[in-house]
Amino acid sequence: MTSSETRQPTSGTTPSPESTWPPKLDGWLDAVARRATAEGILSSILVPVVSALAALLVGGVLIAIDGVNPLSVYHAILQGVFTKSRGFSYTATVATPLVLIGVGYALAYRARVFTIGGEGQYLVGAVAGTAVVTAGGIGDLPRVVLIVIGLGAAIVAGALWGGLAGVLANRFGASIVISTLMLSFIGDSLLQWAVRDGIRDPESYNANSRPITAAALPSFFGQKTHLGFLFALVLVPIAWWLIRRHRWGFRIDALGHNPGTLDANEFSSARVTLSVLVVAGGLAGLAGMVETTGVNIRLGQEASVGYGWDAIIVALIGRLHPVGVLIAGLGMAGLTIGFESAQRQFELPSSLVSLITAFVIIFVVWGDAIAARWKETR
Amino acid sequence: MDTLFSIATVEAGIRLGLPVALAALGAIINERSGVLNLGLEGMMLSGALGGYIVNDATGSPWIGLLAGLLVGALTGGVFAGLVVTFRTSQVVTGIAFTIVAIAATTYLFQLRWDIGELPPRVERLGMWPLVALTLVCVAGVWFLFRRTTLGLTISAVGESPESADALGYNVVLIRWMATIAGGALAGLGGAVLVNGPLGLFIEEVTAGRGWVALALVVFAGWRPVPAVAGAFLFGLCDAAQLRLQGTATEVPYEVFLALPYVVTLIALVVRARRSHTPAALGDPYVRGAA
Amino acid sequence: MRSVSRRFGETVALDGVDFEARPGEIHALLGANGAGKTTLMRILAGLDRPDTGTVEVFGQRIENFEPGPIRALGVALVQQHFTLVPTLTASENLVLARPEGALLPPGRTAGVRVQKLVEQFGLEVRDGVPASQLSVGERQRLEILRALDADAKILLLDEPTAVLTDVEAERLLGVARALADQGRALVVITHRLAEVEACDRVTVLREGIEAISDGAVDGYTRADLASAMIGTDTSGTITARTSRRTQAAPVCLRVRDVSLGRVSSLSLDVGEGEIVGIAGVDGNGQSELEAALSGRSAAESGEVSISGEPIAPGDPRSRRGQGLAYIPSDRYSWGLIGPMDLADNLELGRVLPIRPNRPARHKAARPSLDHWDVRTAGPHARTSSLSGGNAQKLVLARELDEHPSAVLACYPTRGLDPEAADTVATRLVAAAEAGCAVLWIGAELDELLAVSDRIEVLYDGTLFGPYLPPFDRAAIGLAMAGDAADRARSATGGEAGPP
Amino acid sequence: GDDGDDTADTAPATTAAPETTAAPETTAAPEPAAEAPKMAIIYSAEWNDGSWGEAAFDGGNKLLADGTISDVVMVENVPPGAEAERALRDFAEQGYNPIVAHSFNYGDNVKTVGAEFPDTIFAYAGGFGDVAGNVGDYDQPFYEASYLSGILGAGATDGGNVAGAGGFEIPVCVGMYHAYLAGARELRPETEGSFVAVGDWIDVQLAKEAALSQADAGATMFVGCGQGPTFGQIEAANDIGGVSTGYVGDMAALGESVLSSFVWRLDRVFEQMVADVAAGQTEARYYSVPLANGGMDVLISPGGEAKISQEALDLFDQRLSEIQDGSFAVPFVGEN
Ligand SMILES: Nc1ncnc2c1ncn2[C@@H]1O[C@H](COP(=O)(O)OP(=O)(O)OP(=O)(O)O)[C@@H](O)[C@H]1O
Ligand SMILES: Nc1ncnc2c1ncn2[C@@H]1O[C@H](COP(=O)(O)OP(=O)(O)OP(=O)(O)O)[C@@H](O)[C@H]1O
Ligand SMILES: [Mg+2]
Ligand SMILES: [Mg+2]
Repeated sequence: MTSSETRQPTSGTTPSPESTWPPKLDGWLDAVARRATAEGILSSILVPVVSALAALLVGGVLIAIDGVNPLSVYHAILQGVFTKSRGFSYTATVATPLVLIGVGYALAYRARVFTIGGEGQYLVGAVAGTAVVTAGGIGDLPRVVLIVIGLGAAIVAGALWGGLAGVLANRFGASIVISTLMLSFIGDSLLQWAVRDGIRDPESYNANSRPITAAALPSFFGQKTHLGFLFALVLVPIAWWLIRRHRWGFRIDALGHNPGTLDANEFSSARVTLSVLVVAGGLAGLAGMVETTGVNIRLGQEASVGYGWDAIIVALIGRLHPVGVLIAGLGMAGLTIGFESAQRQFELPSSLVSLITAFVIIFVVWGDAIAARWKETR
Repeated sequence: MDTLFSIATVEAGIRLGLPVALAALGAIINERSGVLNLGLEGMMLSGALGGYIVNDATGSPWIGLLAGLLVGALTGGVFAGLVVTFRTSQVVTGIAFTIVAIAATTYLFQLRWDIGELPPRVERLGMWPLVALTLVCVAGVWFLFRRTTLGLTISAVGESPESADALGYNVVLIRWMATIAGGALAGLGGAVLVNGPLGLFIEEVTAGRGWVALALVVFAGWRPVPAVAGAFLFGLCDAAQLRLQGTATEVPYEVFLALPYVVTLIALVVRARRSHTPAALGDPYVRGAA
Repeated sequence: MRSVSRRFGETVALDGVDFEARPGEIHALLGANGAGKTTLMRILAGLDRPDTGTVEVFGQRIENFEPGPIRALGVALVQQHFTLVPTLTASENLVLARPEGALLPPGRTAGVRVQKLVEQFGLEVRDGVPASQLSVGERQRLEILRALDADAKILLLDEPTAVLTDVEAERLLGVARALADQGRALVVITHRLAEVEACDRVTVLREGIEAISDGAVDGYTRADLASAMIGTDTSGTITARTSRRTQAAPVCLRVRDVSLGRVSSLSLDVGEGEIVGIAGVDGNGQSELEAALSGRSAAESGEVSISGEPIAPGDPRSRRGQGLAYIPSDRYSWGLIGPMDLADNLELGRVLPIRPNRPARHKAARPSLDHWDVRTAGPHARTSSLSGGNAQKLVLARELDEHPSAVLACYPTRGLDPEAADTVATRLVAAAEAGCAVLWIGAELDELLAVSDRIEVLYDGTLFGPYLPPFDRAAIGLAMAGDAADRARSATGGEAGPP
Repeated sequence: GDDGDDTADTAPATTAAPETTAAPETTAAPEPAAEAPKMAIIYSAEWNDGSWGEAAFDGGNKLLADGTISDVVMVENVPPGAEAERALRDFAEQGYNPIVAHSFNYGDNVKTVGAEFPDTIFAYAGGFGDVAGNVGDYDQPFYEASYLSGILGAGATDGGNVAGAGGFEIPVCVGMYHAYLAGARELRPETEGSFVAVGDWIDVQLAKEAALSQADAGATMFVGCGQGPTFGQIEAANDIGGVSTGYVGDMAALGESVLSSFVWRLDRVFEQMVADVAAGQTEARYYSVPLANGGMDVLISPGGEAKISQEALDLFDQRLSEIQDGSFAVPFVGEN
């Protein structure tokens, strides 16, 4: 068998003379994860909400400095999400890739597999899926078939891109944070080449793929929201069930808590690492294709809008729990939509808006850290 | 083809490599102490803006460089406060930090030069003083890790913080210092970009050089000399790539965009476990938790 | 140290302990696992702070419990676990501990410093290779050298001999004596009563309270100390088996020419119903043997099989299917998942593709927990909340409940109190008597003597033996110290049988 | 205007006027007719780029100041794709008409949203006559100005080749380069040239090195396309003492090498759209305002004239008037 190749780099040879208990932890992440399982649902909601509010407060000062009344801006944000006719469907649309990628991240982070490669997997998935559905001779297939093979190709491509990081980690001990970061940049270059040359629409003036109209995702509930949101909604309970009731979910958690024990008693931790990277990659790839076929008409140079990065934050704020990811994804999407709307209304500088959104992220992370420390000292 | 193998190509490679080399040196100090710095791009960009504004105000590119260094150090301090003292996730904080820096520099830049005002050209430094500066920095970093107790201490903190702690070293303080130093060099790199032969700032002027620098650090196995050599190598690749476009060679230029990252991945694989990754890279330190 | 107390949550590690170390003396600190010895020393070294109580060093009251200033007063602690920086060489580790200015000394000067220390104290270490490549003994010696290099007036040694051979341990105590004679104060933590005799004074801790406080060593017999440690009169060993197997049984666990790391070409058979003890000092290949036999790592060559079927490395579920139970040496690294609940831990290795819901899982776990007397709040409790003994019982419950055909038990009593250790041993003996092949890798010879049908000594990756009952304790002890290996080496034929 | 003396045009004052912020002028503007159209513009980068973005910003504000429109709303940094569609739709719903999407990457987005609002006129910067129903396109006849710059460039240098650069190899950029080369060849037929795609629209340093590599190969005349590439070309020309060209905006301030710039008079383009809307039109057009119709001003930088040979200046004037009266058409070559 191939087991000698897949075994953990550290196993066996240099055991510690003393058992360390509890095992070394990334304290902050552990605090986050622990709260997801047991202690205080309240604090898991309270901390991010209070932190986000604090960030918005600071943002409000900046808005006021810019000469606009922050209260009316925040009012416009709420309006943009809750009262504008398409507020909800926009929010759902933006949340879709965030949740799809975020659930993948959540699974990986539960296993303490620190991938940050969602963006690259998303792009690679979009490129592969688009390549397949815009390939010559395939356009005559029925729409359903086209959609399925397009999404399938995207999932496979994303999974391979993620799996590559897993193979590098298992075989060569390459750091997953670093390799997935590299693979994200490489994925972007791949996209640039693909739309400029590889799968370019020869008719198009600009660097674009052919239109994917034949494989466009239908919308559902007669809404502006495309079917992809349904995928995200379905994925959440599936992921939850996997974590709670499936062997694979058990292994993921076991890997996160103690790879040595998993290895010695249940399953090769290297293979669980690989599998979780493959699944997270596949979900990110799916997100890429869902966005291309659900929202856009074709794949262009600007396909990288950063969902793969934002989803990291969504996964963490969502406490690595699928339901949490859904809520955080919707929250983040709502913030995006609301700010967009307010930005249009008040003609705010775009840099100010991105500054405030970035503050929200930092404050939430910071708030978590403060809460964790406070818990520690008690 | 003769233009390809000319002194000019080499010089172009050096110019392109300088800012990246400095940022990579910063990241080395920073990461050898165990702090992963995904905020590097943001620190570079902050240093670039700081250097530009001060150069514009004082008319001295050297003071501009100093300002870039200080602004970089300041960003390093803020980052250290979050990840070292508050022990926030280094990955998320780093990414968010870069987002903040891009937004903040754009915002400030636009606040300073409103629409309709072209950003002024500032006094510039030639390539050779900057080469000298970079060589001084690389020698300094090399010296720090090879010849000084402080360097040994930083490495020890990145390798085994509990050991350093038990010996009475202040892990938090050393990580603070290393992160500030890392930010300072990254900021200097940004300032060198705008106060060097370019003499200009525009939004996101660093254009991803911080990420290349991060890749280089891994590629170089956290050693200063290979990192700087790598920076110049990639600079040379870019310079050559631009010169190749006229000729018949049809390598897509996206290959060159991806080159630093591909080579880093290959380096991760080829040098496998000898990659000298600081063992505690990315782990916050809490006494007694291990 | 005066009435020092320290609590960790519910655990009271120290409860009003007084402690003194005097110049020119070696002070032995004894206590069962978890008695609070390490905590006391960590406080004295500034790595931890007392909740109440005071600490004075040379008459100076410590207010600021930080390692730096206390080191400066001349207190050096050699911790129970290694604190060398693994990537640095011996000389670099020394420089890190006591820099001579802002610049590093040139390579040669640093090397000379190591050499001087080695000669001065007779503790041999290699320079020029990263500490991670040194042997356990070398690392321990380097730790001590590093402490001595600081010219410590008060030297605290936390279980320095635990990983050393007897010969090495004896040498170390000799060094300790020489240091005391130079006027230093030494504190040595140990579990070996024999070593106490080489000390001047003794303090015994039991559950955070002094059972013997600062007594002269001469005033106590070993039995006194042992009973002070464990609080009963039993001398702390496991009840010996009344009957042993004598006939050869059909081979169940077969090890053929296995090589991995330090272990080279090792062969061994364990028959059905037989307990084979592997004696030896830690670091002679036990961990590699454990890794290879448990299937955690693939052997570099050779084969392990159960009833003729080879064990597939990296596939614990099939190992379990073949009937090999595995009690790991380090239950927290290889046996249990602390943050998961007890029921989940019982399921390890036999999780169904689709698991029942949580209440059903908890219900299913209950009988097993009751049967093994795992004292806990219930199947929903986090495994990390278990005490050492109960954690071990949980491992046993999982591993032995399915009537395995072979058991690989690695230090199964490590960290347990005598009563718990006895329970574990009894259960393993019962398993053997039910026909199970048991391979018991142990460190405490008395324990192995009590339970084994046959003992082999592992020294430097090679087995010496077998030794059969009635056991010759002295011969086995010598073999553990490498005597048998020496003789085998000198006799070219390589005759390594029992005397 | 000290610089805009060569175009037969009305008010070149807008080109470098910093005082064009929207808010104060909204109130100060002559009271517009209540039914004057409201215009919206979205852009994929920042307005404050001294070039493409600023041209639209100025154009919109000029119409507002003129009272041609009653309101203008402008949003920057809207990436093409979903967000662009949200912005377009929002503006259409609020009754903005016409709606301008100021990047060639918005094509799909305007078509999608345009189909939902058949009574609103949309236009995007496609630049190749991509018109369908209420969705129009507007021209970027930069190559015409570039041709004239080429004449000036050749007249200000003793020899050497033409260097063209763009972020990517897109027709507008390539067309500018070829027109410049053709202009230069009018004076010096032996002139050669090269075009380089930097691979990025914002990386100035890389762009400058690209230009320097062309200088090494003998270029003395530089023409850039896109902010980063243009800044890079100008910087390189400054360094080697060559001549360069400002791109969509007066860039004389960026260095002594900037011989001429051209300003894109987008108010002229927007005017056409607004006029269509005011006339109740719902069919969009290819809004083309070539140089001949005042769609662009070619500005010779202060002090630039002194460097240019009289022959070149004469030819420049001649070609300019020929272009304006339609007797000469600058050839467009969109592919390299
Ligand atoms: N950081 C900590 N957090 C919680 N409990 C702790 C901590 N450190 C020690 N303890 C507990 O305090 C008690 C005393 O521990 P200590 O390490 O001092 O024992 P010891 O006498 O050195 O034991 P051993 O012989 O096993 O080394 C134990 O119950 C231990 O679990
Ligand atoms: N590092 C630790 N962190 C938190 N709690 C701990 C730690 N170590 C021990 N404990 C707690 O302290 C209690 C006593 O643990 P310890 O292992 O010292 O028990 P013990 O007396 O040795 O029991 P046993 O005889 O079963 O081994 C347990 O309830 C355990 O949960
Ligand atoms: Mg201890
Ligand atoms: Mg115990």
